Amino acid sequence: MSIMIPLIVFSLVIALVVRFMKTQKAFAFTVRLGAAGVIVLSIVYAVCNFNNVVTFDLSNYEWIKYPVLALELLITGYIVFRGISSKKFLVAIFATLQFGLIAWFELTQENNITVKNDIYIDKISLLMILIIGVVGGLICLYSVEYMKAYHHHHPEFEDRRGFFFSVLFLFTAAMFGLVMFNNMTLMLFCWEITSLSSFLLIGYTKTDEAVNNAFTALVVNVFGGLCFTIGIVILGMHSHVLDFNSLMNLSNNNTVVMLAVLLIAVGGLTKSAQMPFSKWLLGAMVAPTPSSAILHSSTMVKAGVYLIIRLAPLLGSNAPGYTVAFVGGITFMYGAFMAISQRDAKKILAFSTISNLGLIVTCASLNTPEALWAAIMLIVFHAISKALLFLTVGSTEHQIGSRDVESMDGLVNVSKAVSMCLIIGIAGMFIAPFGMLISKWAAIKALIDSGNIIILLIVAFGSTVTMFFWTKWLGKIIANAHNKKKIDNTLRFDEKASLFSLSAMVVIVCAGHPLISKYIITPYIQNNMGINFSSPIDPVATTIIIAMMCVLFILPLIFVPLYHAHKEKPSSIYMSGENTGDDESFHGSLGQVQSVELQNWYMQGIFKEVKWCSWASAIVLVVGLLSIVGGFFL
Amino acid sequence: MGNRTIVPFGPQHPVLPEPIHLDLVLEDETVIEAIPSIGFVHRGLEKLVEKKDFQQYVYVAERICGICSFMHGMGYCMAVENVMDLKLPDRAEFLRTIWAELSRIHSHLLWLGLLADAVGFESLFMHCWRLREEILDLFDMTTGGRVIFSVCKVGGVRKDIDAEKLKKIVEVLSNMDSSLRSITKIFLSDTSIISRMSGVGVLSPEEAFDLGAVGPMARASGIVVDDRLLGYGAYPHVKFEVQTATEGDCYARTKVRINEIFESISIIKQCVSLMPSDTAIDVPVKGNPDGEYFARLEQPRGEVVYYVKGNGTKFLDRMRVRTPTFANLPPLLHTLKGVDLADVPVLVLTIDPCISCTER
Amino acid sequence: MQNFKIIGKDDLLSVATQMKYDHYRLAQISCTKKDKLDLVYSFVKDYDLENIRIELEFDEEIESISGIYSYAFLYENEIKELFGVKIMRISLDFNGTFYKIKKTESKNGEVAQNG
Amino acid sequence: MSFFQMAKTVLSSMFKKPATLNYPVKPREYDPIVRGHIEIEIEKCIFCGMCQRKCPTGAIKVERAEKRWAIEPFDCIQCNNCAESCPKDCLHMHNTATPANENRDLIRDARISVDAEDNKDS
Amino acid sequence: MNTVLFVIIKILIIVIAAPIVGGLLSGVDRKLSAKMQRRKGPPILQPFYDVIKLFQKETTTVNNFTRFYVAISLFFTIFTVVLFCLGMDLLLCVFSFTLACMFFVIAGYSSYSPFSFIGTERELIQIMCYEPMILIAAFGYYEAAGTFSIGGVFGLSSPVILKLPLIFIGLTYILTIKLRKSPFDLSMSHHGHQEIVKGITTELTGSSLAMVEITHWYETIFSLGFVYIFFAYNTTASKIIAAVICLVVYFLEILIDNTFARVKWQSALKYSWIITLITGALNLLYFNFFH
Amino acid sequence: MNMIKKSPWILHYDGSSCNGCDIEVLACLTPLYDVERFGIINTGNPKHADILLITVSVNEQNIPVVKQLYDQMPNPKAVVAVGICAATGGIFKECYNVMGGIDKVIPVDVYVPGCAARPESIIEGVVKALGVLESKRKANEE
Repeated sequence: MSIMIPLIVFSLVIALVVRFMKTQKAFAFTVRLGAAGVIVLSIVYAVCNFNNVVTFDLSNYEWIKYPVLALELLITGYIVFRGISSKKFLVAIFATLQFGLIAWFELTQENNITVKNDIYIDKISLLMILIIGVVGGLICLYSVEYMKAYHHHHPEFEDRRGFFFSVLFLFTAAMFGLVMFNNMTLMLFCWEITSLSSFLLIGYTKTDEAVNNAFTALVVNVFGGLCFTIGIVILGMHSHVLDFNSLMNLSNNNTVVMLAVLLIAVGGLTKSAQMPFSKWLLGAMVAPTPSSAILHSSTMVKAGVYLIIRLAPLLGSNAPGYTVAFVGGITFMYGAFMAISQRDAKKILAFSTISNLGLIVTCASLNTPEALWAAIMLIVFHAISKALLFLTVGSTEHQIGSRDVESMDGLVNVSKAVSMCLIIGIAGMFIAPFGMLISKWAAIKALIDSGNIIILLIVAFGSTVTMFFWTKWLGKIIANAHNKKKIDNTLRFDEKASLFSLSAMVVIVCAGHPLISKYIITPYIQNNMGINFSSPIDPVATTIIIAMMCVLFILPLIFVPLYHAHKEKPSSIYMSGENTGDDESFHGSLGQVQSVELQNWYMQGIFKEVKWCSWASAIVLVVGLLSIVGGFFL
Repeated sequence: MGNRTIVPFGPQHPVLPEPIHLDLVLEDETVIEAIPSIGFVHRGLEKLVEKKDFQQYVYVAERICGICSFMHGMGYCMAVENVMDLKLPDRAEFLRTIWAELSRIHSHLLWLGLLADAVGFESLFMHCWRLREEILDLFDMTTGGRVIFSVCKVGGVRKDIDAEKLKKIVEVLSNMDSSLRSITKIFLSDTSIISRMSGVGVLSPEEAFDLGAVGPMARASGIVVDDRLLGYGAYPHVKFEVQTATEGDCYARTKVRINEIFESISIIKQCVSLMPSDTAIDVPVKGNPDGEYFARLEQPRGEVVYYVKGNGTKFLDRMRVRTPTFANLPPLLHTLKGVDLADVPVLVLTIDPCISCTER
Repeated sequence: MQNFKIIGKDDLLSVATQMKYDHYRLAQISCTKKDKLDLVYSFVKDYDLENIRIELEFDEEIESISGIYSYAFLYENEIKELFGVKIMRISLDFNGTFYKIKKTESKNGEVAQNG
Repeated sequence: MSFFQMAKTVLSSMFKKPATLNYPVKPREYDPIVRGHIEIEIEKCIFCGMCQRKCPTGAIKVERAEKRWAIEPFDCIQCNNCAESCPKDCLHMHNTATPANENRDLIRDARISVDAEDNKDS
Repeated sequence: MNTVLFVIIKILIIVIAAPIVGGLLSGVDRKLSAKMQRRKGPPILQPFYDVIKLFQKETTTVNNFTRFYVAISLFFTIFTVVLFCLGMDLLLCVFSFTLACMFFVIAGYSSYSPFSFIGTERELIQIMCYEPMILIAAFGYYEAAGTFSIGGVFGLSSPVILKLPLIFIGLTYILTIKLRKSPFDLSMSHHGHQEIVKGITTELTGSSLAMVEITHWYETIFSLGFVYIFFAYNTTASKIIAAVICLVVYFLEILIDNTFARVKWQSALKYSWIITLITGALNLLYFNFFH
Repeated sequence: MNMIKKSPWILHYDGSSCNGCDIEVLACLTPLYDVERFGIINTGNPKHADILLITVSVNEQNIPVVKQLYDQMPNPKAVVAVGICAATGGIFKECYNVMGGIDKVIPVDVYVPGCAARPESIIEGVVKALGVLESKRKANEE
């Protein structure tokens, strides 16, 4: 039990303490302390346990399931109460069903099942702990000043910061638990806490829209939880297995087991917002930015893919494997296509998150070493880059008063720091030597080798589209516009600290990806699959990539002195000869001075959200049904 | 607002042969609104009648526009001749008609070339202009000028075309026929061009009337109007058909103009064969114009209206010209809405704009 | 010789409406400035030309017919700018920026005489 | 669907001689009727001033007293009006254009001797 | 030590020879186009005259960064060509090439000039048009050659084209976009008259513009290199045939350039994706099921 | 080695013209005259151009445009005034809205006469302008 104390309990304590704080100073102190603690503890923990797999058996603590059940009852009660009072009966029904099922199962059926290693912390768990601890901690740190400014900008919302921070830390604790538990029932418990935190944070502002979206998220997540529960119950009753370690040893030819695996995978798909469940993630963007960053992009949605990675040994070339891979592929393309037509930065990030999670899901479900390597790499890079992007968008919003991509033109003239972070974040998401691309490369290799041509095609188109919307955003930021636009843009220490550390992490992790691969991912895969495996990117290519990276950072340094030595004659912009002189306006037709406005393309005619959403959902459902029918009953 | 692209289009712009300015409001690449601004070519030629006498003014009228230069001179002369009640010798009328129709061919070929250029088809542009040079050589041979002929005068024409040169004209036109047909066929049948023109800038007959379209623009929308049927010049003596189309889009306008080229060739051939043997090419002009008259004639771009008001002195009171492009601007602005930026040059071209005519 | 039908300025709108109803097209609007402003509206139906003349004092105002013939706004802006005819309620009024001619001249009324 | 409509024209053009006149290398021969610039036979001129009055651009200056006839070539629109109105038929339209010049104040004065004028042109 | 020296010399040769060949090809292109239009056309060396002139001219700039982005774009294009010619990983080449294109696009964005901006958006659309096909061609190559390494092509006993005929067709279609030939010269055209003036290069002058031109020469080499690896295998004759086929493809592109009107972006996107899907998917699926 | 003589790129601006000279400038590009033989390209973009070809005089509204275009051209640059209107205003000289020759707005290096100027004259004018460019470049270097 002792190993849980440092991480989970610390977070819980902070969550509890901060709930009853009132003043800004108190918040700042406690949250900073909490954030620093979480970061340090997770690093220390990771370093200490780096070379050994930590296992722990709770068989001596049989009683623990009663408090857990009680807490679950509490949660279910709360959800049912909120559901009924807001007339969202579906939520209440799902929650009740789930609790009934799990309570029945645990109280009457579970006794004859032996669970070994309730806690099992291997390399991938360790990696997740690091992500949750470091990225999550930085996000918490960031949120101190952010929330202060948030309430300053939005006086119309009730200031419930104590509650906000408290849920944030509660969630962190739950996430730690989620990645540590090997026992599925305990994992399910953490799973529900994360769903609940998500619900609470989305509804933070208590506006109608927020509450509605919160319920959408809850309904999907509780539905996922229900699927998860059914899966657990089936596994428990049919195969007498309740932990992942044993699950892996089951044969993947057994129809009932595979059905249970598919159900658990559906749970994972809901949490990671795959088609057709992806709508909730977009709604979640109404929440304050730190919660979007921590819950809806870097950690909580990763719980879904983490689950699928855990299930990976049972997936692969079978019906659930194909289904999940296909769902991931379609989601990847759908997310990328839809991001084109968005102009709200957070919406873009949300769609891109959905899209990338799709790719991760696809990779995880292929169950080949290369694919798994790619999936885990993607999780790492995505978590860092997305967290950075979300936080930077939050800062940008506070500086220019909008998170519309179109109003970010010339951001580089307004705030160098923020735009640098934004550029690094965007670059991290798709530009060649950066991390996401390396993982995508591995994913592509894995896809070709496993012969998934359809998904391969989807990836080819999806990545191209991805490039389109990121580049146009990047273009807006670096545009040489609105030189005169100056805004008071003092970044607070907390914001700076977290933005800069995340930016540095994007670069460092990318440059150091061979190390991550060598010391974390490869051992995990070797261990898990029992094969000899090395990084899919060959060393020469890795060297070239790192060289490219260095060049990208060195070239500007070479050019700077050259520029100072050789100044070009400034010239006005070509405006068909109608310039007024300030490069931002021209003489209009009616004799007025007309300012030039340049807006990116959104192609909303082609990329209609509703149309594509229904098509993608339909395809996913049809393929899912077909494969279930084909795989299980034929 | 704030979410739309607003860009200046012109006055200096590679696809605009002449300066005109449009404030283009775009969404993606679709034009939401186009507000025109003219005046870059406004010189004030109508007022120049007060400084040049009515005979000298022919040279100014010719320079209202360098493409349909001859037709401007001719229209002005027609108006003055009507005020002064002059009856021209038949040969002068036939010569004028030949030059007018040659001008039409040259103008339409020029336009076809520019159209090809606007849709990004450079080689076709080159071939069109190569053919056009053959017509210009005919001008060089018969009038001594490639662009501005200076052959019209009040009371007739200043140069005769002798039989040999008339034969040469027919010969050149006949030789051109096959290459002309193969070039124009490309415009009418090549899928890549059709995809740029078909369905772009559709103007229904009702809209064409409501917006006051004239010339090929109106004819392409199915309105049968051709001022040559008014019976000026030698047109009463020759047979020709008014070319119309029904689609009302850029493709229809191209089709109409291409058919007009062949119609013009036939008119010229008829004129040459019907050419009166009487050698008088002008009548003496006595006195000064007194009175007013509206002359209308069909330019390559459509109907031009000349209004002349004399007061008995050699300086006119008022000379007014309403050129076809002026009338075709409203349909242009109407059709610009909702097209792509890439279509803007194509659409601007399909009215065959002549800004120097428009602004004078 | 052609006919010029002289009407009063108040009849303009009704005459224009009638013309439009009869399917006439507005061929042009022109102005001649002597001791009075002499406005000529020409309407064309096929090959038929109708001219309508209105005589105005310099400071008299006249209604725009751009509500009836939408494309009249071009002609009206033109004569408004070049001759200083006071035309009211043009649908798209450039307010003297149609041709953007040199403004200094308009002070002494020079510009108002050209066109 | 018909693509490559142009291919025939384009490919056959490749094997034809270019239509290019090769102008500066090969001087252009003009038809005699072509209007290039006005020349005067000064010895025939009676300085009546008819050409000056008829000229639409006022390019011709005639000073009867000084027996001076001059033309501003950068004002002349080559309309041939002066030649047609000359009572003594001493003005002629030549078919070569005035050369392009870096200086536009190039008044051709008929009193200047022919040699000097040639020097000035070149 | 010797091998290192050898590689360095090789790189130098590639860096110097590629633009010369590219420039000559561009000169031939202009001459042939002129012939097709019944003109005499410029001298073959004209592209070099143009570029040298641009270097001799004054460089003006609308901001301090544009030229820098263009330079990076050039750098990575050279980098790509070097990687390609050294026979490295094909996918890496594609990625590095995309990076180069990206910097070019960013150069277009940075000026905040109307026509440059619209050109940039179109350029992005164009990248979106051709990128899937290039990726799929790389995938196909991997399946056919068993490796992503370009050098591996010379170890094959039969050319890749036999296994990827459809992908080759798709690739030649897409090359029209990369070589900026009509009908796909949306973003910046070599021809004079376009509705967006000169697209991305509108604001570039002097040496910046010259760099873009040189980038284009390298791009030409890279594009034709892609064609080359479809035909070359371990015989000497095949290498010569492959080079000849590259020239034939280039001629075909010139012919297409002169026989098509420019399409709009909608059609460009639609047709190139449809072609990509048909050729790429069919070929890959066929290959996967039968080999 | 000075390449500007081998690759002069032109920008054509049509002032308050009658179109006559403009279409002749365009005609220079076409097969019969084909100025691309001399490396001349009609760029349509002041920033790429070496020679500004202005056909015909300017009016009030054109003055800022012409100045702007001239300013945007990088050095060395030359201006060729095509047609007599561009030199003196020609037949439009007396119009109230015409300013007369281009040289009232920007310095002109070569004048091409003619109404309308013939393509041969225009080619001749451009060739003359090349000499001007050459000497301007030399002056710049010194």
